[in-house]
Amino acid sequence: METEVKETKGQVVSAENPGIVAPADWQPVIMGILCNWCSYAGSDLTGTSRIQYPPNIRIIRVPCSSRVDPWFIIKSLQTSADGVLISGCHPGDCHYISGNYYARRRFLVTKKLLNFVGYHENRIQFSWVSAAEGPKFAKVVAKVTEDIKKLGPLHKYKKENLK
Amino acid sequence: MDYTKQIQEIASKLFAEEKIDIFIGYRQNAFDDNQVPILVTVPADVPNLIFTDKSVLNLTNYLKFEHTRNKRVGIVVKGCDSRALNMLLTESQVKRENLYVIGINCTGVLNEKGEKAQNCLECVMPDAVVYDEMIGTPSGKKEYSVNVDVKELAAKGLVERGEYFQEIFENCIRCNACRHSCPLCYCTKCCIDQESAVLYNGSNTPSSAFHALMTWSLHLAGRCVDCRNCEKACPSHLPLHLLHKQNEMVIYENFQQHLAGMEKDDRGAFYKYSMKDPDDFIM
Amino acid sequence: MARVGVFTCFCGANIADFVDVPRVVEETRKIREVRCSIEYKYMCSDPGQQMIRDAIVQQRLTSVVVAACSPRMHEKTFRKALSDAGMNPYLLEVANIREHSSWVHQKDKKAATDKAIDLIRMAVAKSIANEQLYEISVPVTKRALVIGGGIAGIQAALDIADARIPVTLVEKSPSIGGRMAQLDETFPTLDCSQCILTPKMVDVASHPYIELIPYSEVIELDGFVGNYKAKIRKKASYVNFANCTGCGACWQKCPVKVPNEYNMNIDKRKAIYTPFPQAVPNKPVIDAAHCTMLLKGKCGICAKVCEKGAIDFKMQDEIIEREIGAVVVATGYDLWDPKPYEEYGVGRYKDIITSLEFERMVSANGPTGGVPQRPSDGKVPKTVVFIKCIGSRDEAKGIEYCSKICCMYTAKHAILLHHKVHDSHAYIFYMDIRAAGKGYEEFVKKAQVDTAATYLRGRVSKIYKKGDKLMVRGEDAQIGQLVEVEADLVVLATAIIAPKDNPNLARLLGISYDKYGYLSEAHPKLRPVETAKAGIFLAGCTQAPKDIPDTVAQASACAAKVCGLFSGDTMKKDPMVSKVNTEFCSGCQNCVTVCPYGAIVTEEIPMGHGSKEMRVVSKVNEGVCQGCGSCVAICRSMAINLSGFTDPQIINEIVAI
Amino acid sequence: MKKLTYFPGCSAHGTSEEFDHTLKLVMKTLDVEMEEIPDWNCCGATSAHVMTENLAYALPLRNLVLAEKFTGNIMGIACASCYSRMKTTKVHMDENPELAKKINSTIIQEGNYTGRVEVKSMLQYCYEDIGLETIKSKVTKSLAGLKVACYYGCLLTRPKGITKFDSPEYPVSMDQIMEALGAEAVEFDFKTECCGASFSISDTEIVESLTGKILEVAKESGAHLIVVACPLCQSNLDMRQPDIEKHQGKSFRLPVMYLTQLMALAFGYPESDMRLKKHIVPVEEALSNIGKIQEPPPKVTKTKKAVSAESEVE
Repeated sequence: METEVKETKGQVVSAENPGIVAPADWQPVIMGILCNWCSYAGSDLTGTSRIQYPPNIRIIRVPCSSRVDPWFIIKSLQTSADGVLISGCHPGDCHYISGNYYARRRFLVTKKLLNFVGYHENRIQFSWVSAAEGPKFAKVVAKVTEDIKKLGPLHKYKKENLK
Repeated sequence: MDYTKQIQEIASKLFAEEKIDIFIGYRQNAFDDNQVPILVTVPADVPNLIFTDKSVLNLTNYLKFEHTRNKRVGIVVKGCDSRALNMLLTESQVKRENLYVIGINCTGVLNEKGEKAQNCLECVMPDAVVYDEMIGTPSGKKEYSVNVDVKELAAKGLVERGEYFQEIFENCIRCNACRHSCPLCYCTKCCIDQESAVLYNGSNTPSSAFHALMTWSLHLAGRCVDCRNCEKACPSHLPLHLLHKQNEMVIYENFQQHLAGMEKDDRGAFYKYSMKDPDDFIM
Repeated sequence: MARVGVFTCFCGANIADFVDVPRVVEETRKIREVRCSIEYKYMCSDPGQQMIRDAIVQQRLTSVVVAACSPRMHEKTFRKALSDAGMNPYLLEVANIREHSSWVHQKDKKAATDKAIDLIRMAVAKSIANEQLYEISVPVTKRALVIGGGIAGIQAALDIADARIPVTLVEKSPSIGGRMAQLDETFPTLDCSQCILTPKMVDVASHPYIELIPYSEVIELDGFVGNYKAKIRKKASYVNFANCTGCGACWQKCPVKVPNEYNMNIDKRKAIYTPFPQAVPNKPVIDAAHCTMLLKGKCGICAKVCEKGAIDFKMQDEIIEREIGAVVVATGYDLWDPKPYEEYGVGRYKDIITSLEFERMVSANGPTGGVPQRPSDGKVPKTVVFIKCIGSRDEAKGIEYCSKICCMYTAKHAILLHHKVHDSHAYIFYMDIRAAGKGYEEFVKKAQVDTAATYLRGRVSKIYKKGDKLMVRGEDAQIGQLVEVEADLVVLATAIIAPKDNPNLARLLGISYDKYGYLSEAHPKLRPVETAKAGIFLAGCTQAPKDIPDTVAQASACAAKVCGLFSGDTMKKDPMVSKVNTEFCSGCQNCVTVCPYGAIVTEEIPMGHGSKEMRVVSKVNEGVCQGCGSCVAICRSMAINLSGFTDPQIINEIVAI
Repeated sequence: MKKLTYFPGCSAHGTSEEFDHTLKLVMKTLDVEMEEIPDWNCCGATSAHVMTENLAYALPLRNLVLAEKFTGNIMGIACASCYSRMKTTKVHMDENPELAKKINSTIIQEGNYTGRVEVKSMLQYCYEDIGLETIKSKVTKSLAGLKVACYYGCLLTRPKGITKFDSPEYPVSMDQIMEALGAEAVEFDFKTECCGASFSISDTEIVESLTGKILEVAKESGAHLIVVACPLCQSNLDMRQPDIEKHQGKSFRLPVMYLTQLMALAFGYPESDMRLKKHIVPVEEALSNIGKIQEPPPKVTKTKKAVSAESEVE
């Protein structure tokens, strides 16, 4: 059961920790991990097509979605990120034949586990974006950004010794 | 459930026939209120062996230490333990030919309060799946049911659930007893102990506990057999099974009802895939 | 302490208009490890690259970050700049501030600038963990293995051999030539198939760079690109080829008659035989399944008449091993068995034949001397009905795909029928006419106009017997009426299917195949001749149905690929491959399971320094690894890392902001 | 004594009474006890399944439920249409127990469907459960000399996925039974061609052209009569023959008999039991061929044989 996201005028309340509020113009940081062959190429296409999307995402390039270890997600959420987007090739299109199928299993379990221990499920999102889907990439980023803006800042288990 | 006599007989026979160097079983502890593992190396110690419904621990954990490596070992396994053994065999950690496995068709063990343990109530496979010799009557595979605690927690709100786990992570003292007691945590060097500056800062804080326990439970996802050695070893009495049972539930419901260690050569849910795996959570 | 240089590009106005580059330079200069932060209009231009080269030398940089366009664009350019300055090229990181910032956040310069700074921060952090990497060079065995001696295999073998690369050509049957050797004339020019094929077959036999191993099969393939090891089983032919002169005395005297596969079983051959007169090699073999000497120990006539004493009944199968660098698979096709068409009376009526049977009949060296005959009574047919799409495009009885060549060869058959039997008439039932190809549509027109074949669009629903005729009942969809043709002979254009053995072969070679059994290419559009396994290529119908020109083109493409692969003594390979840290590897072998390329093997190493006890650990074959990182993410003890994308590199990126 | 639960269908009590009657005689000889389902209802053929799917299932389902009250494990069905509906329902209900439960509980009060009883046409029953050997052993009067064309119609072997019996295009079971009786089954291409039964009432012209073709090919094949195992086939081929002859100007005079009539005849029952008077085209002339053994056709010698798949030694 998910807690309703509270709409408060003038400020954003953290979905996980209602005691934490941020000003309405608060901007989240989203860590985007993209596979080189489909999604990273797709995001490049978004750029060459000059399709505009929210500037909150910070992109990391990996060869394949199967390179994504679940603790990249955990680590991101524990440091600066308020949300994570991982994107790979569509099923059947993996440059490395079967990588995204293995990744898909890990992603589902990780997402459900993090939700179980108290993260809103929208903080961890996944997409399949092909090298031709520039417009889709922009849409995906816009949606993820919007989702996470509603969830407010994330303070859970952030490293105490980090800035 | 009292198989003390049978086990002592088998152990004596194995020593007499020189089939084993070590026998791993249970013995009564000094205060006669609990059972502890015993590594019998001489036939004279065989009468110390015991097996009742207080034989709780998963002994396959002792196969990962140097004492037993490349020795011929006799070992007692219950249903859940045998699944762990299956995992160890599949992942090439023990050699089948070195083992003499006494499989118990278990009727469930007791918890500290003398009641039937929760994992036994929810057990899917009480019979040993790997054995050379079988004791007890097989009762067959049981229906899978979602863990009651997981179900209860999942019904709660996100914030409440988050606060519940916050307390767990705050109470973790990072002693690593859970890891040490887990038969499937046999890595030469645990990832948590490597390159600590980057991966894990090692300090005793909720965030480091969170990171360590999350990583640990994801490394056991699709492999954990629910023996609960970890929980028994935890000095803070943390309900560690919640994490494992949550993962097990997700895996069972989404990946062709996968359960760890049920079959030989099944490497666990993360090392295979199906075209039919759920895709609707991905945009 | 790391010394990083940051080089921010304006990209003309592309970046500078939407990102505040001076602020980027100022901010990035504050990063602890950054020694210099420089901006320039076009970093990729010669002066821009020169700035990088100078800074590397002057500032003694340990890594370089270029903030510019996508690394997919200019990563190679800048790596070369590093090399030129004497620095390992893999110490470069590119921060993509054009595609990922200036072009997509054109309305908010502050946000775009902030993002650009963050992206550079991440790249700087990653670059600190970068290691010096070196291109992997894999030695290459310059010999190609071609499996299958049809026109595809012949063409590939000749093209490769002409480039002075040795080729081993393995053919399953006693002679090369394949399906094309069974054809009479070929569409759309009606060249005689034998006339254009046999010279090529002879070339194969006499080519100094081609080793022909007929009557044999590949049974094992180990290794990886450039370094395969193949085992070939040469079936016992019971004829010593070295002594045999091919005089033919043996088969003339052999008393055992066996259905002749070459002539689609229309006539008989002997138990010792050469498949056809122009066979290459033109040496007979003994069919062990039918020879009475081998079966019962009686006869031996062939041995008696052979003056050279070439017959050896004690001959055994032989295993030949070859070290090779690349494989071309050209195993051709089979034909679909039309048995499920029971409503046509297939199997009950002798006068219903398949197209290849018809092809043999009209062939000059065929069993009926080039004039078609009714199998039932030997009469020359006057009215012949051809039915297309038998099995093709038929989900209920056959397969879904189009066999591609039937439209053309049926038109050819109509023309050939007219040539051979002048007062004959052809009726052709078709679903569509697919004649895409040079001269193909004109050829069909020729069949329709010059030959006056009657094309009827529609399916045949029933064939029944009336006297000694076959009544063919079908629909003419263009006039919407039922038609009945009284035929002397019915010819079924049966579908092309993948060879039955393909799945076995695919498993043996470690490549994939589709649901029909066709071997799968690496990419349907852009890599149609390669398989997903490096160094194995596909030619001809083994990949999908195709006609002779397409087959030959694909075979030559295979040859070009093989020659490219063999162009140096070693192959150069990106160093972005996985590496095992054996100290941490616990030998669970889960990485072996998930690797899609079979690049991970196991090895035994001592338990500790100087220990006699051994333990098993994983080992990556750098030649095979493609660098996906699947193994890295599943390795619990983090014993495997992927060069260029190591855990510390990625974690550095994550924690940098 | 074998037990068979019997579903006669409406025509067995009317137009195809001779089928029903001879079937009972044959089964008696073959030692099969037929138990007719009491209070059976319409199978819903031709009308129900074009109207509503659930009704089309409900009607046969009730009969299946009733059949389960008997000890026999097989429900034998005389009429091909009834067989088709019953078998289709059984297959679909077994595939979809949820739907079966729903229909069962909404409409049928007689009990719950379990799927225990197998559904077979009488042809299938004779062929699979009694067997050619048993049939052969009961023959007292061989039908040698009689040439028959076996007509299966559209429903006895089709659709393949439902019936799972014999070939859908060129079945041979009835031919083999005929040969067991001593008759010669001629090669007949129109075994499963459409007779136009669906247009029986609405457009007889179509029926005549389709049926005429079947008769023509049967005649061409040299048969003395046509054998059928379906009442609708029988009535279409028999009843329409005079009209077809008149309209098409051809002469067939091909009697159309039930499989069971010929079986009864071969098992030694008198001709009077065949109810031959019910036939429109007289059968006596055709039956007079029984016993007249013709010269066997000259055997093709080995050397003249066109092509043989076997190898041979000269």
